[in-house]
Formats: sequence, structure tokens, C-alpha cells
Amino acid sequence: MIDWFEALATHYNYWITIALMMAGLYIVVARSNMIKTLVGLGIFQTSVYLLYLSPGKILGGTPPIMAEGIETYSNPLPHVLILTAIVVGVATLALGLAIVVRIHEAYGTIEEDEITTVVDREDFSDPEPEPEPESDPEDSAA
Amino acid sequence: MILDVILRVAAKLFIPFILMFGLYVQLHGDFGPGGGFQAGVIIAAAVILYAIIFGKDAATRAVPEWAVRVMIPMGVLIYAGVGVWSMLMQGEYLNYNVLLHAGEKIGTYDAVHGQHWGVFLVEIGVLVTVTGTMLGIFYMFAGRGRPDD
Amino acid sequence: MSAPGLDLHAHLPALQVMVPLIGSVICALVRQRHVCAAITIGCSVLMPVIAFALLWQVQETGTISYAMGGWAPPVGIEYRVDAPNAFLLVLVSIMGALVALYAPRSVANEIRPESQGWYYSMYLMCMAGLLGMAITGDAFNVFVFMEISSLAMYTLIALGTERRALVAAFQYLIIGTIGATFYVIGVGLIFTMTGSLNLYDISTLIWEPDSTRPVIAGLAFITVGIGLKLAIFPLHLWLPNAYAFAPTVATAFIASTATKVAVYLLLRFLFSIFGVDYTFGLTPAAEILMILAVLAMMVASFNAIFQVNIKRMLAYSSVAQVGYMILGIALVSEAGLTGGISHLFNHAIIKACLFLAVGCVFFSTGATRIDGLAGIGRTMPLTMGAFVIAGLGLIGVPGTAGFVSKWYLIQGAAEAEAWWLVVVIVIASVMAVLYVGRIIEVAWFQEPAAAVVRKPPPEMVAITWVLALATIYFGVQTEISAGVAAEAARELLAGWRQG
Amino acid sequence: MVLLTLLAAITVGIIRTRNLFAVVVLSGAYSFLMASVMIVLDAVDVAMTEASVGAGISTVLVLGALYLTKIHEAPPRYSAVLPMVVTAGFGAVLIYGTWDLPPFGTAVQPVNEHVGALYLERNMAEMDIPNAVTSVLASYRGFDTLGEVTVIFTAGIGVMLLLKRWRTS
Repeated sequence: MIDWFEALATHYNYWITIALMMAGLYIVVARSNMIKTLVGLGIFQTSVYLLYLSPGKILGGTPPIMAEGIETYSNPLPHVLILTAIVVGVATLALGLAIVVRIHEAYGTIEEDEITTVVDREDFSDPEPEPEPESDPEDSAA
Repeated sequence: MILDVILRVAAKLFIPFILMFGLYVQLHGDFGPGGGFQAGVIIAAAVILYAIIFGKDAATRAVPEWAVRVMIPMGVLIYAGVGVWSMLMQGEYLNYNVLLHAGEKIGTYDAVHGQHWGVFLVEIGVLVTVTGTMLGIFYMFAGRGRPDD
Repeated sequence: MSAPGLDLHAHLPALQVMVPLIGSVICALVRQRHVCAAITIGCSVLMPVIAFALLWQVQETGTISYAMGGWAPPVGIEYRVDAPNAFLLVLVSIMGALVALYAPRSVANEIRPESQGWYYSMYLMCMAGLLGMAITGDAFNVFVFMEISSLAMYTLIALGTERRALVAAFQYLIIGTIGATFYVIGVGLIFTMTGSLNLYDISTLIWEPDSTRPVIAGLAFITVGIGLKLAIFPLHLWLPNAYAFAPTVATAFIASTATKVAVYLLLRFLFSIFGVDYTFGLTPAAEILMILAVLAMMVASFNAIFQVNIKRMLAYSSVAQVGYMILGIALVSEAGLTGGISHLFNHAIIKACLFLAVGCVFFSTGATRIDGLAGIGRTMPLTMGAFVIAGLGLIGVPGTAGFVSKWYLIQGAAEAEAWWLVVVIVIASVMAVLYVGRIIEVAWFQEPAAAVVRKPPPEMVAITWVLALATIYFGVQTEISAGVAAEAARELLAGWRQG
Repeated sequence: MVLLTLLAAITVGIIRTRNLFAVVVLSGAYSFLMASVMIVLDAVDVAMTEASVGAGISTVLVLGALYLTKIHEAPPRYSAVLPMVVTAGFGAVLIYGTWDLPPFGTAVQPVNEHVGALYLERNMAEMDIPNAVTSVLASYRGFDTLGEVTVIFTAGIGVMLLLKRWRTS
């Protein structure tokens, strides 16, 4: 039991990070509204930032800006990586939204379920039903 | 309408300060938090605020679309150009150590100053592209207009 | 660029990525479509030259390490070229050059004139991203270039002529981003346990930590993340639509390079960095990959038979072919890996040829459905001749490139005494006979249906034929492709830790 | 820790809300909280970026897209079983992976001893730039940042390609 509590206390940020990631992934996989999917993708990506930043923090340390009289700094490398990741995230979001806007102009809806049926009809003589748009990313990890 | 006036006056008061803050973040990035990316976003945000309150047309008069179209590649070009410069100075790509010669002698470099220059130029490149792109994307969304459905 | 004393030779690794990148930026600045086309062709043709020089240099002097910014690794970012990725660089750059030469009139046909300059810019950027992924020796740098190439690809796909292209691009964007994020999670876990991002450095530190669990979880995430990008069987659902509705040039380029670069990354992580002992000793990676590979070969080939859209049929066939490559990895033997790597090379040539031939047909008739191709072999014999040759290569008829790599795979399976795998390979090839044969039947033995509006431009047909002839050449002359592939396989199996 | 718990609460809100406008506002709040957490983790540069990008630019962009599309989300058509399974499997692998990670906040672990410490040691002598994040970003890992700018460039051109209205059309 003690072990469990200790693990809970020292890894609390990881637990929350995992919970956030799962929530983000769930939104992406389960929701059919494209804008909500993108918001979920944002949460998913943002929670990964915590996974990088948490180990770099040193208790009693300060931000890695050099100053007189300070000995311990937190690790700057994860910060740099995450800055890059944030930029990539917003770039993806912008492009995704642009595509969504175009889809709305072309189809009049942004619900993926509705559009998939329309796409199927456009391909009318296709004997195979269109596969589910979302894939199952865990299959090969299990 | 009164609300409108308040907004306009407040915006006119604020926007110069936001721009100043953006420049501060850009130039102070060596000593405190900040840098080209954050500054670019802040400056773009100032223009976007202007566009929201005074209309997109007013904003495009201040920062026209063609300027945005030039800014986006220009920043990357500045950044990549620093790399080419360092290559011409016999260093590896993006090696700022070799950007400046120390004194007359060829083959010796002023590494620390070179680094300062390199970082400064590179951050400007980041600023230009980020500001341009954020504005460009905003203009595109704002200019698309609601489709009639 | 001819400053006195500038040693271009030493800078080849940087130039390999920076030339298309800067070219792309200049395209975006200029935006005149003819100028952009010229820049694109110029940069693309320069790429194979650099890549061959690098390959030659690697064979002469061994692994090249180039420290970006002059910071020696692991502090800085390293570019690391050895046999496997020099081979891949050659492949990607040749495909990029050929497709670029093919591009101008196809693009003019499919993309509105004002957008063409930017379209070329995206094409070059996609190439720069893929080359960057292949050449870099830094785990996080891989992610950055992965995103560059992916964002460019989403844009290229979304510009397809049908509105379904938008949906395909969106689905690819979501799945591609999940894949990239999985990759980042995996790298993050490994980074936390080893403290390094340099791939070579990681390979020396990988056995250090007390607990292997985070590292193994990291490996799993990286594998799934890359798997999403390369369309391993259950993760392939984005691919058929993306290939089917993208503009011709984008399809041909992406189909012949993007999945190949992802396969390379997987090879790199499984073999060079983790090493055979780690990957296949501590985890059931080989078994899982083998099952998935077999499923991919069977199910995707089966799907391909029933497609009505020819590009989508070829896309399903791509998923099946990725299965062959993964099978080569899962065999974990020199013959198997040689087969996998040479199949990577041969499939790129064959698939590019098929997609370009389809592009010629689309240019002339506007047909994308198989029933619209009736009798096209009689009206466009040259184009469809190339299609038939590449189709035979896809089946793996002796004398074509496809046969060579399948032969190595069968040899690898036989060495492992997995006779059922030999049966699977044969069955999948028979299914390939069915779907390729269906096209040939429609194209040559039915009365012409659609009228040929205009003849395809000579350079488009010529490029298609270059690839068709390459299919035969590499089927007869096996020393070049299979030889280099065998060398790469040996290097990969040895791993970095021992070597 | 309180902040982290709040973050989780907001996420639940985002999942459950169907009004996309509310979702956007909630995700803005999420970003600000995230930025606060980042300050606690000493990542001031990152926090500044997250606050301006996540809460600022992203919100504006999503609102812009919402204006061009619609505000209400349709109820889901398919059951949520498969996504649940996927997410649970994903979480299980992550828990497996993070279980043996070094405890939070310790200095003695690989990530803080290897390359990270090298930067802090060498930064002042080689760069003379007090903010280590800036020097790593712009010089030691400058090539990554070039890639990052290129990503932004690619997205900018991509959006313009998709949304630009040409006068001639």
C-alpha cells in the first residue's frame, strides 16, 4: 500500500498527463464533428508537453536563466523541444481548420459521419462498404 | 454605439503598447523569457485586434496582404541565409562561431560575438515568418466570408 | 555559391536538405508558375547528383557525420549518413526528380493557374521534409521534418480535383498528427530514460537504465506512430482515399517515397538503435509484425480486386506491398532484410510508373474509374504498354524488378523454414495477377469507350517509360539494387552498438 | 497539483459540451491553466508561448472557422465502445511506461545529467546569453528551429492555397 501511495505522490503529474492524453485521444477517435476533433487533437498534443516538461523540473531549481547566486536550474532542453512542438501544433491546427472550412463549403456539413455516407454514394458502385474513418492505433502496440 | 467608442479608444490606446511589448519580448529574449516566436505572435495579435475592432479593410491598409505574402517566405529565407553565410565562412551550416572574423587575420573568428549576431538574425527571421503567417492565416479566415447555405 | 575555398564536398549532407528547402521558399516568393516550375526542376535534378555523391562517399570512407551549427553531437544536431540512408536518399531524390520532370503539364491540367507557384513550393517542401527525415541523426529533428513533409502532403492532397480530396486530406491530417504525436511520446519516454536525443547516442545508452519498461513502451509508441505513417495493415485506412483523390503528381511522389521513408525510420529504430537483441529479444515485435504483414498482404490484395477507382486499387495494392516490406523486417535475417529493402526500392519504381501512366490516361481522357478505361490500350498503346510492364513487375514476373525482391523474401522465409510464408507470398502474387489482369483485360480486350481528347505530352509518356524500363533493368541487372540492399541489410543487422 | 486537477476537470467539460462555442472558451481556459502549470515547472518561455498561442491565436482561429461553419455538434451516431477500448489500451501502455520513470523533481536522473546539464555548463562561456532556452533554441539546436519556422511557413502557404479567393475565378 505504501508503495502505491508513494507512486501516486511522486508520479501524480504523470497520472494527470496520462488522463489528459486519454481524454484528448478519446475526443479525436470518438467524435464526429471535425472542429471538435481538432480541439481534441490540441488537448492530446498539449498533454504530451507535460510529459516532456515534468522530468526536466528540479525541485528547488529556477528557470534556466542564468543569474548570480543561483546554483540549480531546471533543464532547458525539454523547454526548447516543447516550444517547437507548440509551433507544430498550431500549424497543424490552422491547416486542419482551413480544410474544415473548405469541407463545409463543399458538403454543407462538418460531421464526419454524414460526409462519409456522401462519399460512399459518390463511389456508388463500390461493393465494399467504406471502412470506418478512424483507425485503431493500438492494435500493434498491445 | 457608446460601447463601440469605448472599444475604439481603448484599442487605439492599447495597440501601440502591445506592439512595444512585442518588440521588447523580441529584443529581450537573450536575458529573459521571450524570443522571435513569442514576439511574432504578440505583434500579429495586435494587428488582429485592430482588424477585429476597425474591420479587416482597415487592417489590410496598415499591413497589406501582399506584404504578408512576402513576409512568410522572407523570414525562412533570412534564417536559411544565415546558414548559407556560415557555410561561405568555412563553417558548418548554421555555425555562428564563424560569422565574424576577429581582427585582420583570416582563419580566426570572434566566436561569442558571432553567436550574438547569429542568434539575433535568426530570431528576426523567426519574427518575420511568424508574424506574417499568423496574419496571413487570419486574413484568409476573415476574408473567406460565410458561405450561403 | 562559388566562394573561394568553399568545400562543397564537405557540405553535401546539409545541401541535400537545404537546396529543396530554399528552393521552395524562393518559389513561394516568386509565385510565377513558369519560374517556379523551372526552380522545382532545377532543384530536383540536383538532388540525385548530391545523393549519388553521398552514396559514393559513404562507400569510400564509411559513415559521414555532419554537425549542424558546428556543435558536436550529442549537444548539437547531427546528420548521419551510412549505407541504409544513403540508399534511401538516392531513391527519394531520383523519384523526386522524375516526378518533377513529369509535373509541369500535369499540374497545369489539374491545378488552377494562380495556385501553381505555391503548389510547386509545397512539392519541394515535401521533398525537403522527406530527405530531412532520412538523413538526420536526431530523434526530435526527425519529428520536425516529419511534420514539414506531412503538412506539405496534406496541402498537396487537399488540392485534388474532386471534393472528396478534402475529406481524404482531413482524415490523413488527423491520423498523421496522431502518428506524429505517438512518435513524440515514444521519443519522450526514451529521452527521459537516456537523457539524449541523438540517435547514435541513444543506441549506446539504451541498456543503461535499471528499468526497461519505459524504453519498451517508448519503442511501442514509436512503432505505432511510424506504423500510422507507413500504413501498416490495421493503421492503413487513411491511405486509399489519400492516394485516390490527390492530384497525379502528388500521388505518384507520395506513393513512391513517403511510405518508404517511414519504413526506413522503422528499420532504423528497430535495428540500428535498439539492436536486434533488444527489439526482438525483449519484445514480441517480430511475431506481431509478421502477423500484420501477412494480414496486409492478404486483406489489402483482396480489397484491391474489388475497387472501381483505379487509383484506389493501386493504393490498396500499396498497402499490400508495404506488407511485403514489413515481412522482410519480421524475418530478421539477411535474406529477409535484403528482400524488404530491395522491395522498397523496386516498389517505388513500379508504383511511380503505374501512377504516372494512370496520370497520362487521366490527362487524355479524364477517366479515373476502371470501366472508363475500356479499350484504352488500343487508343493509347504507348502509355498502357508501360502500365503493363510495371503491372508485371507488381505481380513479380521473372525478369522484372518485383521478382528479385520477392525471390529474396521467399529465400528468407525458406531459411526460417516458414513454408506457410512462401505460400502466403504466392497467394498474394496470384491476387496481384487478378487485379492487374483485370485492368489489362479492360484496357486491351474491350471496345474503346472514352474518346481520347488529346494526346498525352511526350515528356509525360517518356518519364513513364523510363520507369518501366527501370523495372526491367533492375529485374535483369540485380547487382546494383540488391547489392546495395544487401550491404544496407548487413549494416542494419549489425546495429550501431556493436559497430 | 490543484492546477493539474483543474485541467482534468476542464477536459471533462470539453468532452461533454456539444456547443462548440463553449468548447472553444473552455479550451482557452485549458490553455491558460496549462500555461500556469508550465510556470510551476519552471518553463517560463514555454508558458508564455502556450498562453499566447493556445489561448490567443488558436482561439481566434477556431472562432474564425466556427463563424464560417456551424456552432452545434450533432449527437454521435456510433457507439463509443471502440474508442473507449482504444483509449484504454493507450492509457495502459502509458501507465506501464511511466511506472518506472524517476520520481518527479529529482536532479539525479539521466535527463538532467546528460545533455541538459552540458548546455547549462557551457552556455555562458560559449554564448554569453543568460537565457539558456534562447541559446539552445537558436544555436545549439538551431536547426530544429529552422525546421520549426519552415513548418510555420508550410502551414501559412497551405492555408493560403486552400482559402485564397482569386479575383479571376
